Amino acid sequence: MGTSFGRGGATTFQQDLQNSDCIVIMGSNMAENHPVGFQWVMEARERGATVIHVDPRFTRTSAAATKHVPIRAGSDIAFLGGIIHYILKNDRAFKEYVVNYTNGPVLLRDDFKDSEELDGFFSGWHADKNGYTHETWQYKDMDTHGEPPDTDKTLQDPRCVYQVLKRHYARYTPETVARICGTEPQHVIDVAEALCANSGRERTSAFCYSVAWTQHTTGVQTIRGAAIIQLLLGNIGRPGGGILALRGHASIQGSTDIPTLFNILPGYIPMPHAHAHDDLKDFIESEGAKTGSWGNMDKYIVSLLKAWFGERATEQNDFCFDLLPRINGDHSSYRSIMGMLDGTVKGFFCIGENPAVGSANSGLHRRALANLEWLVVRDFSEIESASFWYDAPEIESGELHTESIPTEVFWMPAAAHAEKDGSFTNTQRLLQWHHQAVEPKGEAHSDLWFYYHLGKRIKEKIAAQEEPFSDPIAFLTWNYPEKGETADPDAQAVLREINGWDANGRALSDYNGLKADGSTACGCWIYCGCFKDEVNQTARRKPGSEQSWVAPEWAWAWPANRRIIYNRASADPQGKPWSERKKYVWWDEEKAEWTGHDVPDFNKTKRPDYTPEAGAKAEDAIAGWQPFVMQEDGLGWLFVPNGIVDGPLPVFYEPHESPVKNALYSQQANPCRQQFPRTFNESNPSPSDAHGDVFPFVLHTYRLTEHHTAGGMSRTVPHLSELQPEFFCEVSPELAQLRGLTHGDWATIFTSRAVIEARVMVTDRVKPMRVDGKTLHSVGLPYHWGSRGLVTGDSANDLLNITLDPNAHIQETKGLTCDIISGRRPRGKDVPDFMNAVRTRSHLEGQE
Amino acid sequence: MSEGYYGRPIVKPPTWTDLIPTYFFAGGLAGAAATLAFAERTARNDRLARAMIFGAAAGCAVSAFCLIADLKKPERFMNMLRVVKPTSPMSVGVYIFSAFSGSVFIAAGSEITGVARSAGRFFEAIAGLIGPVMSVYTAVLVGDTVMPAWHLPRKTLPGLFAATSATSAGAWGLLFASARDNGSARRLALVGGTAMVAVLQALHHEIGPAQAQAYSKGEAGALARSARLLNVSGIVCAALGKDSNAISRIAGALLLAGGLTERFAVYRAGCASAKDPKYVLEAQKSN
Amino acid sequence: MVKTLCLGPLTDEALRGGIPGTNGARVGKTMSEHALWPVLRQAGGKDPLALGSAAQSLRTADWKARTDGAKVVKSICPYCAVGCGQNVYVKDDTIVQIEGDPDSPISRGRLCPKGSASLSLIESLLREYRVKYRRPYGTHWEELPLERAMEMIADRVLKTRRETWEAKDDEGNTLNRCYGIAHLGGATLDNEENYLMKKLYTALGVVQVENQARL
Amino acid sequence: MSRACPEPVEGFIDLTSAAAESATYGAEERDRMGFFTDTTLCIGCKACEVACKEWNQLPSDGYEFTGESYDNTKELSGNTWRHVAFVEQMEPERDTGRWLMESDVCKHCTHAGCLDVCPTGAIIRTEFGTVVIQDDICNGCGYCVVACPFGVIGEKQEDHTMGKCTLCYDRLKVGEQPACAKACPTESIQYGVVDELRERAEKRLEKVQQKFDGAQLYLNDPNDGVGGGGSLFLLLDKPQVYGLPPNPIVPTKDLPQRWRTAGIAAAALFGAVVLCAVSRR
Repeated sequence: MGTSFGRGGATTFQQDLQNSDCIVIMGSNMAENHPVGFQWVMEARERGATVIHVDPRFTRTSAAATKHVPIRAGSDIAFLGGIIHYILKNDRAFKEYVVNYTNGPVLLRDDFKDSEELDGFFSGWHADKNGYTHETWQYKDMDTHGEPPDTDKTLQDPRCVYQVLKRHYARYTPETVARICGTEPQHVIDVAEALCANSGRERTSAFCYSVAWTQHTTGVQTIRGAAIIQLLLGNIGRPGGGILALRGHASIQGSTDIPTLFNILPGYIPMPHAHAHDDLKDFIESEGAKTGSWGNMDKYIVSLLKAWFGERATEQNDFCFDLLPRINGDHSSYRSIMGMLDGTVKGFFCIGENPAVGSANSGLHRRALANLEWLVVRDFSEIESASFWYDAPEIESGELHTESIPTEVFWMPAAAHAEKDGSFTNTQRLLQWHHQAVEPKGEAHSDLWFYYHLGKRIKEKIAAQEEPFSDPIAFLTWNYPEKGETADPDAQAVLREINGWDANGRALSDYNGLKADGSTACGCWIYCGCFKDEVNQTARRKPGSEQSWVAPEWAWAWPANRRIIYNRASADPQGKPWSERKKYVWWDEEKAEWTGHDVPDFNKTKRPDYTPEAGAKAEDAIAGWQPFVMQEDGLGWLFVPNGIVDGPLPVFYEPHESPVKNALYSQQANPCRQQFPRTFNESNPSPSDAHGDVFPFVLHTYRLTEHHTAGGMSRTVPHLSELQPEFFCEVSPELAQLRGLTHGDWATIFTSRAVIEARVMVTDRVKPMRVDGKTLHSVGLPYHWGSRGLVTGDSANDLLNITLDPNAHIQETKGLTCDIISGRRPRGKDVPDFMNAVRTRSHLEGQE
Repeated sequence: MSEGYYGRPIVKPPTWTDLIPTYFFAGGLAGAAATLAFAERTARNDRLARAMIFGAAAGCAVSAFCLIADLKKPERFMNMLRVVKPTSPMSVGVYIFSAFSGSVFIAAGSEITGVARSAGRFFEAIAGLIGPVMSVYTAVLVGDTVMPAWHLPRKTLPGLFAATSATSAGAWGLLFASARDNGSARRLALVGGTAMVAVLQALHHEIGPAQAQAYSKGEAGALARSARLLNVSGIVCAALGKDSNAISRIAGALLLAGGLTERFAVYRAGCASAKDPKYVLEAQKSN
Repeated sequence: MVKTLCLGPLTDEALRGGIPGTNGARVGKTMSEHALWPVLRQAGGKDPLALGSAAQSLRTADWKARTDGAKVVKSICPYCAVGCGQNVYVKDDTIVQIEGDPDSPISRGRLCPKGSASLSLIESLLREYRVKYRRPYGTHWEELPLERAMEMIADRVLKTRRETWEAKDDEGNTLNRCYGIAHLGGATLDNEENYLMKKLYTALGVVQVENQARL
Repeated sequence: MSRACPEPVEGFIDLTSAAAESATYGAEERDRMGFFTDTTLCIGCKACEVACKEWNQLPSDGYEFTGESYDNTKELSGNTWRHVAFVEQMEPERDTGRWLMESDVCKHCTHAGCLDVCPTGAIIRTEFGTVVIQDDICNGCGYCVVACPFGVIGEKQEDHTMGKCTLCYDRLKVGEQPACAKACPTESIQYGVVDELRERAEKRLEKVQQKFDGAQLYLNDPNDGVGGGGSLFLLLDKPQVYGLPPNPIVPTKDLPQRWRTAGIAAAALFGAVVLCAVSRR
């Protein structure tokens, strides 16, 4: 979404779903995984909204929806393409919105070639580098950076984005899409029509998605597909519209905003790159933008450096920019795992996460953990990532031996949420403070305590001895008030640093107050304002019943407490609401400011007819009718010229492992996908390969309401464990018959990575698909189990392969291939024998 | 899919153990025995009266044990006396049983020790009068449940309990009194035993063939068939063995076993009618 | 007279059995009324069938929600990202209940099964409270004092950092990083925790910092 | 005040209506409270089951995979006071269908069999018109178990008393709603004054009847065999599909006749004994 609209967060908030006239839930099992958020979908349904669930399985979400459309796992881009095809072919786009708020009218370079012309590739493909260069994807005549591009407001020019889009999607007809997705053409038409009928001035539609979109080798492009639909139909920035990303962990949005991610610094500032950024100036020039909010990159990065290095960061020393480490490629967790296997990564912190059962190809992860020098695991109980050295399946099978595992393991007890102060950022970008209720028992401490005291110790040690490159540690500001006997650092003080302060040390009230001269400090510019007026805004708890439905005084949302972002688009170009029914933010001519139910996501006093002067910088370069203030051109991007590696438009590719051939292009899978071919991470052959029929069934993994992720927070809880006590696989009666599977009995499921067993759940809710004239069966696996806890079982993640989306480096878990047979799996030494036979059968020995 | 919800019971079978049918047996025996004791005493047949009051006492002792031991919290047995609940046959039954067994124990104690003879006779009379209620109230108790096999035979189940009690009491007399003295007991056993067969027939008729399966199939059916065999042979022996102590005793033993088995048959039928939802569904269809 | 009518074995347990939070506080009227043998209360006329008040025990009469009078601490559910509001009820430094916060405009007091089980998560019998240590090639867990563990971890970090420090790449570009340490986790943690982690790791030169956002 | 007017049942049972029983609390009597469980809103999340167990501090009922759709709780029991039933009804083409989900609970009947038969007074009608087992009194006789037409009550294995939903009596006393209703994310479980819930249920049925085939109310009729429930349900199929009795009747309904028949049988027994004793001479 970042590439389409400018920010990576959900564009709307959960309560706003009640205003939707049509909700499409796709790539998400919202009723099961976000039941409490789902109340707003039910609210909309009861008000008469159409609720559509597009999903391979008939789930609890499908049961509550007004329509369920089954499609094959991994065919989402084709389905979304079918909707776009329908909108364009029948001229159903919200033209006024498209012409003014999106880059639909913008002309592209003449040398741009679409994937339709190059059989699955765009222009700029370099087979030798397995990647694209982006020059040909640029706007026409944009050699001078920052000048407004050429446009055709009639949308007729064959080089304009709108026409390019039309040609790109010409082949995604309902019939073709239905053939790819294994569904009926009428379903495609019905969903498209429901969206079109419920969009426009008077009505709005929303999309909800989760990891069944992101966990694909084409994850980012799938979301792009929805973004294109929502921009064409004019549903972004408006009440009841938007795209709601539903995230699965309490602070997963927060851990991206304040990233525990390799490639960004707080507030989505890129990590400096080894080649590109020599000094601060270079960095700001190459990573910032001239126009739009990223035009203020200097203010954001300098304030961050001031927050981190305090007095030691001065204009003379580039505010210590040189002290930041540099990245030079992918350093995501899967890369680190390979590093552990190769011996380059020696120490590992595993904090509230359980890769030994929770990560894709968890067997490979366990082997990696067994090759470390030291490992720190912090959790509530002894999870599989701490116990692998004596109870991993590989120990049982004799592939690993406890006595030969060098890893030194520190397991440390962590504090639970009610035992510490802090804030979570939820799925709608809302920071909510949770207060400490009791002290944690024994040696349990918050992770804040752990990192604070670890940092303190390291700083002391550095002061006492010679270390290479000790300055960043020595200079690092690390002064937080300590509380009580346990010397817990004050979490509010940390939040205040995140918020930042001005030259006088007063808490800043929003990011417009940030300076590039080193007079302000701010730990995360998008969170600036969360400690406004020296008040912890995230702890605000004015009851929802005592305020408007937007509830602006409950906690605090980034950016600047806005609940729907890009909300300038809820008014027409002149600043008037599109309709009375969908009124949200509008221009008040009398007061000469933007006003409405939410904080306007726009310069409050910028007139709707404001036209930037030539050479205007940053936000001044955004016109009064351009709602997407983060983008350089202030527009929603139907076509993405920058910031995405695998193409400016979504293209349908088969999953990395698929039992069928790509019906649209001879290019089978995403050519840019990131692969890690090696022993224990072999890929199942797909049809174009030899032996593509060895793994004939589609495998996908998912969660159940009753458990949480890999089970670390639910398999220890009796009241949850009893509700779903055993690992099971969901199969259709047809597949059960084909493979002789008995309901309630055991089945053995295997890929080229692993073999596991599960109880069989034969259900009519799973339907074999007809894909391109061929019957396709699927095996569904909830992935909550492991070797420890009140209820145990094999880990579905053992089966997965590590192959990633090239943009987000997210693995494909929602569409792989497998085989299934009746009965229990081999045990002990028989496991490697079985796996060798499987690998031989699929001729994988030489794959490394 | 099986009937109802995955074939699961709609109503719950009893949490009771086999002590409960044993109680029905012992309590029923005690009730009828006390009445026979009273009747024989009035008829000046002290020997049979003595055997019967001891039979009643033995039945009461077993009953008391079964009742208390079957509680999941026996230490709270006394909570039964917290309230008097006319809506609860068990509450009513507890007071019936208390009055009855109290009277029986006094009468039997007096009979053994010779102490307070007149009081003993008085309480024996009381026990004799309460006896039939003691024998039959358990039919109300089980009838007042939602087990179709117990709930539906509204008219016949008390009769079955009365007949079974009579048979068992008579059998006790056959077993523990000499052929010379046990004429009344023999007649009671014959009348009761015959009535049992007839009432069972009527019971099947009352609840209809679908519901009667609870009585005729499975463990309940097997028990019922055994009970019938025991009863019929007991009746034959009782009829033939008028002058033989040995045959009388055999008859007594057969009929006691038959009565006990019949109690278990009825008990199991009730459980079976709860475990398979078809009985509840069938019953509520016709309602 | 009343005393003799108290059926010892019947009411003893009821008298003793207080539930947490009620502290045996009993109003005189309740005491005398409920201590009376229920049969007599029945005879009193209001409830002749003993289906209502006459059969009520003393404990029942005093029975009140354990959250009554507890301190309410405002919290947020630790499971998924819906962000439901939670009220944590505390008595005598112990959490007695966690349930939905009706004030939250997102959740309106509701919780899913996981959120509803938050207290069981915190109080899980499988939770542990002492550091455990497994030495290289070890076959069992050992005890290790927290202080010692912290010291050892700090030493390991610096040692690995020293050993795997990358100042420049092959082409002479600055790297300034430690490639021998990696981190995983953060999506279940607080923003403040993520912030300190990222800050410390970046200062250490650790770039391989990742969390569930990608998983 | 809740004054449902049930059809008179014979004999002394006339007196046993929820209202009459609540009235024994005199001035402390409250409106009759209950549940309306609207299955058209249920998403089968089982929050009710967990919230109930957390509040009432009930243990798990064991970790057994049933294969009965997503229901591993199986039934209401001594330790499970809310139970979500799952019934899969897919259309023949299987693109769509219904997945029925229903959160079952104690019905808090107007004529409650368990309450009637409890010999110790452990089960009482409260001032809220609800039916509660007092676990400090219950001696585990088990009579209530077999007197419940819905199979609600079971033994609590740890303390050997019988257990079932109390409608969170302790919470009601301090003005809180029951834990399950509070947790329910989609308002499938609604708590309120029974009379109002009945009205709401009627209106809701009217609204959903066109949309949901087979929608029907369950236990909303004060003239049914249990005098109507304190827990009402809106179902999408026949009650038995969810494991509910289609036509439940309180077992005590014909108790007076039973005593009468038993009296005749006892008299016959007495007569038979006397006859046997007399016929010798």
